[in-house]
Amino acid sequence: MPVGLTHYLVVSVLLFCLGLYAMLTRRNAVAILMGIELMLNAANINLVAFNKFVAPAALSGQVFALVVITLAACEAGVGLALVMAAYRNLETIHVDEINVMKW
Amino acid sequence: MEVNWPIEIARAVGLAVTVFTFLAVVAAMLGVLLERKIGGWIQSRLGPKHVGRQGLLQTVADTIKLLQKEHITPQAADAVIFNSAPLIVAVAGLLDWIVIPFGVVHIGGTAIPLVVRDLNIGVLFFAAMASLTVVGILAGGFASNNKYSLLGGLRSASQMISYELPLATALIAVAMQAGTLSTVGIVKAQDGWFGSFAFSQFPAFVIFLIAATAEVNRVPFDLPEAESELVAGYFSEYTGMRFALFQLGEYAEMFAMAALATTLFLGGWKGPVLPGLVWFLIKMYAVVFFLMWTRWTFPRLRLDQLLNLSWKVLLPAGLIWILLTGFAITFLAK
Amino acid sequence: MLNLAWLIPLFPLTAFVLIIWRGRRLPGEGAYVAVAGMALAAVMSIGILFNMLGHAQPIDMNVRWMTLGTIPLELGIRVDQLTTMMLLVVTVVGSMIFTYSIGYMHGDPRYPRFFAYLSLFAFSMLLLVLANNLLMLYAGWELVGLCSYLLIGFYFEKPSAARASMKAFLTTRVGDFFMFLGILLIFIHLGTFRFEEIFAKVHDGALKDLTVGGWPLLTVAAVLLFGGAVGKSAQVPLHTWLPDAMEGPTPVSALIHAATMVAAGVYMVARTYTLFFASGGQEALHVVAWIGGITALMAATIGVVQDDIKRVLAYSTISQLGLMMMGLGVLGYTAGMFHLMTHAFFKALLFLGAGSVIHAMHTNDIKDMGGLSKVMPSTYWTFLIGTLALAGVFPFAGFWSKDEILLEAFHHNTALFAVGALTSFLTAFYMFRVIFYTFTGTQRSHTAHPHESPDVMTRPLWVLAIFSAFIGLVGAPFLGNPFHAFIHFEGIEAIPFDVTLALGSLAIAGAGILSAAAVYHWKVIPSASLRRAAGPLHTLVVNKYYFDELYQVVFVRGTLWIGQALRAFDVYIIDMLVNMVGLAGVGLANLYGWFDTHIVDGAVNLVGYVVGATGGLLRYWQTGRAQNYLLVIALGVIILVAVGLLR
Amino acid sequence: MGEQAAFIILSIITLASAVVVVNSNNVVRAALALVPTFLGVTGLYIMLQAEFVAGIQVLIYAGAITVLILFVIMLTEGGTGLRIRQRNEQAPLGLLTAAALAAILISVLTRTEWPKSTATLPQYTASAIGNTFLTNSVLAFEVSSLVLLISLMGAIIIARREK
Repeated sequence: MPVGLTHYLVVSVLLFCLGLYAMLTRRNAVAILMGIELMLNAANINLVAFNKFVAPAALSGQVFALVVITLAACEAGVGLALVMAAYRNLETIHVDEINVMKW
Repeated sequence: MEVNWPIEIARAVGLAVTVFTFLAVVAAMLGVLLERKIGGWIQSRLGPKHVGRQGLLQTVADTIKLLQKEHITPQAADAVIFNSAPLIVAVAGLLDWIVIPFGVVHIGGTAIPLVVRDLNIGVLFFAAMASLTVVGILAGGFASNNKYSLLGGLRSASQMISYELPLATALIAVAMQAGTLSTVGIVKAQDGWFGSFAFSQFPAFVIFLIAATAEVNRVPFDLPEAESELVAGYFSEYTGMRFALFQLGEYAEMFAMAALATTLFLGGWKGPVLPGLVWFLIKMYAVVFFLMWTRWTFPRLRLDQLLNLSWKVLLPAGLIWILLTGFAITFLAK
Repeated sequence: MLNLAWLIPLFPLTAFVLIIWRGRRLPGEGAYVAVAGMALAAVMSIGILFNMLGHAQPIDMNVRWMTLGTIPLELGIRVDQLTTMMLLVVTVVGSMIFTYSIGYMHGDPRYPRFFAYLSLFAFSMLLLVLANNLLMLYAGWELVGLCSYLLIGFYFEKPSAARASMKAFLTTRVGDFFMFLGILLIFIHLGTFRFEEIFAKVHDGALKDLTVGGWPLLTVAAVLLFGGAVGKSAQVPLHTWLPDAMEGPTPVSALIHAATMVAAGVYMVARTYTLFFASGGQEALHVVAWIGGITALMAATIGVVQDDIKRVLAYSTISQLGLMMMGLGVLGYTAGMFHLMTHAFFKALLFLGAGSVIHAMHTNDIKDMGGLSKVMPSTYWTFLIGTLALAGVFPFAGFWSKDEILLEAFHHNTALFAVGALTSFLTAFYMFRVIFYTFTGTQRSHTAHPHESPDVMTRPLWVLAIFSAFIGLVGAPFLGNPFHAFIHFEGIEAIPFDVTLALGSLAIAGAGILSAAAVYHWKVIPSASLRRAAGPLHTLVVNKYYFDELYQVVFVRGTLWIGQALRAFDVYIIDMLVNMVGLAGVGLANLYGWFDTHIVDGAVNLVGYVVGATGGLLRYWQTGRAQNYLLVIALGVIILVAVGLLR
Repeated sequence: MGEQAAFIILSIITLASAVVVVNSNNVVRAALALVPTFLGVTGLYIMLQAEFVAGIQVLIYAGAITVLILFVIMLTEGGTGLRIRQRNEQAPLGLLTAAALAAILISVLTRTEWPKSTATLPQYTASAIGNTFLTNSVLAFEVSSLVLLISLMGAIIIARREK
């Protein structure tokens, strides 16, 4: 059986759910960001795979994969800056301990 | 496009082994010797003199010594990361060589470039591999569980991330003029002595040389390993072969940068009379000599000066140069 | 060459900018730059003169500056014979005075600034002279006024100088206001600022039948314009600023208050002479002539009793300006302009000579001087030449021009001829009074140690002396009166030279000189007895006809009184109204405050309480942790997809 | 045959190291495990003939984002969090949810008939991507560059020490 679209999608789903798991359960904000990166990668695999198997001529899948990578870089930069700021001001990066807005 | 995977992998491994062995052993060892000799020459000393004729075998002796030494893993270190970090650096440094074309051979009228893989994203590949080194350095610096190592690792990370951008701008400008990302294609696009991009892309050349020096952590940008401040920075806890691997990775990286400079700006293997490989080596060693020259001439920069140079000088200059190149391509060439 | 005339004002302007910018770092601390700018302008002006003598056509150049609505505002220059003469006077006399200032102002703490102001002044004056429309002329006019303010108040540490500059500025502003009204009047009715178009339209009979408040419009406009000239040229009743303006440095007095700026008024009247000439029955010209005549005589009488050398010259200036106005008023267009030119040279000379004397003596009072002819020969001889020229002695410059004015007056208005003759007599008298007090006899001050001034000051004196001596020959009848051929007004017949009258005027001047000599040199008649004989007239003259006091009472006190009255109105009526409004507001606010605290706040508090209570119940649903929410979202997705699959 | 082998190896590398990322109690190890994950995904891209995307993936993800994450870890807690609880109290439920979602999604995927195309990708995609970016997808290009700029400024402002 040649490697087809579904195989890639399954890998992508597994990667996505691993990322989701990290997001749901990790306490460390940086670890949550890493989970998000995994999910974005999973989405990118989808985009590139669909591009190859469904619409090879248009290349929009690869284009949007690149856009997603760009946005991931932005997200990582801003997210990590937020983590830094939180660490400086609250001395913790555990999301369940950050509760200054809670009454 | 169907790919015959086993053959492909076997071919890659075979080429890699030969080329890497050559590079690792010959180029790096020769490089160390060269470095010490040139340093001695510039500082009016003799350099290594005792092992072999005129100290020619000094590096061999050093290597043997390093191989024999005990490998020590500090107790407080994170052993897995500590032990794998030199490998990352060395492998990333060697992977750069995949896209470097050394020359060209003529077989039955067709010219076959001497390159491991002529990737159509060659330059991008090079930049990607070069950027991997920093992961190893950061990991090594962290895993040593030593303040100096950690500081060296952090400095290295900020420095390499900062200088990757001007380096990329220089690469982009060249790729724009050549119209391709393939290294072979870029060499082919340079025609004759004055067709080499060192002339038409002079600002990019300058930016590339500065950024490359910083990227391989050499003086005057050697803050991550600054002996006098950080006791060799991220590899101060390393001994024996792993220390040698770090060194190997660095020298491989430095030679790779020199080779890329040769490919992108100096016309690669092209040149009259002599075979392509010889020309390539001449040019590459000229760049290597230049790098060594700067190392023994300039003092080290301060960290803020280093970052200012990258973000406030090189990056804007690179972006402006890309803009100008774009204008030139759009309005002058047609 | 004429096409490049617009460059002339730019030289001093460049000098001004350079000096303001670089100041003391320039060669000669800026002085050389200023002199160079002026000299270049002078060279170009001389070039233009030769072009005009070579019968070049006058030119009129325009550029559009901006458009206000549909009204185009233009910048333009006009170079004709009149302009050429003024350019020559301004630049040549200006160059001399600039050079002289290098020596006179030496060591002043604000030396570069002085030259910057001088250059700015020269620029403004040249702009005024070159203007081809009323708007630009007005701009130059006001700039000149500004420079005059700055330069009179140059020693602003002295309260008197500061006051004098203020006075000059405000007094001339009164005249400028009238002039502005005149310009607007003309513009509203003719729709253009350009002289050429205005003159053409007036010549074609426009405005002829229009009236303003029962007066013929043309006359009103001309008289309003003349109002500006009255202010700028210090005619009665706006002359009081000029004597006070002597607080400025002497070169400034020479440049602004003798040679050029005050001549701007005369120039303006000459420039717009068509309007005056066309006014019904030449009424406007009669106004000009009588104002000029009264000014001339009045200032001359005051000049006789002044002891301050610069004030004597100032009153002499007023008197001579009055004479020019009178000349213009009695249809002596050429004569007035001729006198303007000669006067510029010899009055500048006299002022600079006076400056030289003051430089040596450190006092202005002629009664403290005496016997200076031996100590300062150059100053003495040049001053004497200037005096002779002013007194109108053959063959010096003043003789020819003054004689022409008297000739015109004799032919057109005999009463004014008498005024002019009396003025001439008085002029000769008071000028030689100065000469005798200052240069002859023995020195009366024992503290001063006079010495001759440096070359950089005496050389301009000699140049101006040569001009003063011989410039009059351009109007000499035995040379064919080339000046008349150069500048004349279409429609006025030239009046032939009259030897008898010339001899008469010479005799009047001689009489003035002799009587001065009798009183002050030979002392045949003691001056004290003269004072007694004059009686109340002397008191009147010494107090300058009480003009300053009159203005003090009428305008200053009046303004203060009005201010007091307005203040009382403000304090007692307006403030009371405001206070009442305030009280009413406070009362209303109290009422509203009660409403606010008890009813509005009650409602708000009720809402708040209800929301708080509900929130207290609901807040247990909100953990505030994103991961909980995310889990719920994921579960929701699972349920949705599962439902979709099972359906 | 070789293709399947490559795919399986790459998938295993990717997923295994992703499991390390998710599971490791040592944040630094988790971050370092991101590198093989990303490289595995890169391999998948190469198999999908998206060389350019692969290059960018290595450059941005492995080279930049990982380093950034490591950097921040070292500036905040470093490796000191080993003895701290790394998971919150909803870990079992989260695991269950993720697994359920994976199962459901896979079942959906395998049932769906994708509208497959027989066309092939262009040989050299870099320039084609460039053209697409400046023609059809120019809006995405512009927006992402704007987002980049703004996030650059935002990151600087947020992370800067207040005076």
